[in-house]
Amino acid sequence: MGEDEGQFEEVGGGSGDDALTLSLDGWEGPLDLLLTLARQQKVDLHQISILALTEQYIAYIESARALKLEVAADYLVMAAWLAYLKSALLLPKDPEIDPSPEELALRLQLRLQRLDAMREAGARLLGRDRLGRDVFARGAPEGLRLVRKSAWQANAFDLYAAYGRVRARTQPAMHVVAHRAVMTLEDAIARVSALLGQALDWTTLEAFLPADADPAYRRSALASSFVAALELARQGKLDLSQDAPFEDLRLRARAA
Amino acid sequence: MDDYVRSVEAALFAANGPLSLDDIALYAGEGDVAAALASLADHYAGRGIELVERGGRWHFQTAPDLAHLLRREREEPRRLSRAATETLAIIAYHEPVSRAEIEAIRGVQISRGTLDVLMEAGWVRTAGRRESPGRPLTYATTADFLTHFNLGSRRDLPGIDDLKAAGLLDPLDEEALQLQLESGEDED
Amino acid sequence: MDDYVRSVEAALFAANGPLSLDDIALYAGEGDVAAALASLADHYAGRGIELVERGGRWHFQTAPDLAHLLRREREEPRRLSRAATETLAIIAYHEPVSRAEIEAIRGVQISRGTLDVLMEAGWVRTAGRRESPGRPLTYATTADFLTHFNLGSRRDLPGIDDLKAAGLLDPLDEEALQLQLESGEDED
Repeated sequence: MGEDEGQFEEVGGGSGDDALTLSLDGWEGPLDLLLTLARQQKVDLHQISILALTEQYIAYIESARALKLEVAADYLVMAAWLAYLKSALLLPKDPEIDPSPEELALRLQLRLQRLDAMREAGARLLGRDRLGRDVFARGAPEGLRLVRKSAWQANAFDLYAAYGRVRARTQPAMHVVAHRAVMTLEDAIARVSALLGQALDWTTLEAFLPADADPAYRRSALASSFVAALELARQGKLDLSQDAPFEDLRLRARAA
Repeated sequence: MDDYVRSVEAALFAANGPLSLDDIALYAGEGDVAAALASLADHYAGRGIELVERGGRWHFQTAPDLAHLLRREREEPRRLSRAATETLAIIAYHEPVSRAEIEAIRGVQISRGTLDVLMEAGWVRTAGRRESPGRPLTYATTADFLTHFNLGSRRDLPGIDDLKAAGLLDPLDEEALQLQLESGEDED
Repeated sequence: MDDYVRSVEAALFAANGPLSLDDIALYAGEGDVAAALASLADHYAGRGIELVERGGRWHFQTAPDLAHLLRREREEPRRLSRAATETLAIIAYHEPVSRAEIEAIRGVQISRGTLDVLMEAGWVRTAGRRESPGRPLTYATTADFLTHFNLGSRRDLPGIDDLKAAGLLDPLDEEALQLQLESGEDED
């Protein structure tokens, strides 16, 4: 990670001075700064003195502020948290506090170890024999190609059915209207008029229909008789009544 | 294995193109390039890869007898569309027939792709131009068509009477559907 | 030489990239792919070219000890920033891992571009959502990552066993995420 060396440049031209140049731009967040400071202690991260580290960090941030460098909020939050941790570590133990300051210090240490481990893993990863840099695939492969070809499927029946379909569709067709049994309006008027004379009280429209007729003829008779009833009502020959929509329609001869 | 031969092998493998003896020496360093190449050519003889020289340049290539592996064809069954089936049937019954005639018989235009599909399937071929105004191209079926549909010759195609007897000339489904709607409420 | 082994050799040699067992069978045809691969790997061991498996896919590549000959300048195929390198390492060692977990380990938010760079390189992919509050999207490495960094599998990641034993790869507990919040930009 040569490009990062700049951030670790020591003041005093390699005199062994532990102070870091005061620039906050180079750090990847407060944890990164903490880890770098921890590395300055030149001991295994397991044995790091959290107390010393805390003091270093706070001192670093304070000198940055003294120099009126802009310090991002998260660095300040970390500084405040570390100041709290430091005082908690120095004060007599209070069993009420959970987690204990020692536990918090341990967690911070673990976080530093984790970040350090990943930083080192990243460096080791980049240092491996990498394809295209250290090891090479074949420079000019012929390439493999999979050509998809359609195997068209149709059977003889499909073919004949298709031809039949075409012929049936395009042959001139003669349309014949099928004969249907129909009761004309005239017939219906005559029939309703005649039957009305026999019914003195309210009678449903259905009662005027031919009882024995086939269903198709019955429907035609119903439609024609209905229109006939309207016509006769218009002529003042009968009264119509219906209790509610779709209820039975009833007819009665109008009193002369 | 000789380290120099290894280096020549790797250089040839990784190269973007055939390498001359000088090119090889540039990578593998000074050594008996010719001997290394001879040793490699010998080693790869009969394998799936071979070392070949073309105009003083050397490169590895896939053994020519395995070239078919590089371009695999995979057949995917696909059902002929309704339009294509109808077009094929019209050609079979009326050949040689022009595109305009096919469309007149179908009563529907045919898209460009439809005839292409039938030709790709190997069932239809062009059958010359008709000596009539516009000299339209005509189409006919192929021997493969007869084979695929199990026909000895075009005379084996069922005639109109056969189709009628099989119910294939009955009114279209649409009309049957219409009738059914009209009588819908009645119990059948 | 066994014809099937020759075919597998030719297919791997001609391919533009690593091939899975299924890919190989597609081109070389049906056969004992695993046995053919074992025989080839054995044959090429110690030569200038070797056959390697990376994440279940096989390819030929030049022997690593010849890197100094073939590498004209030690130029990184893709120069990674420090943030991208750390993020890649965290994903590789912890996968599947959410963005929040990556940020908790690094102690800093990751900028939009960092994950994009890794995904564009083809080394990182999204790996579904975790069934936990907020259903965070997780990230994992790809087969191309293993290929590029010459890793047979994630078990070959440098030092992964030691890190695991030291508990440094344990899932982050809530307290660690909590600490992240405390030291993060937001104070809520």
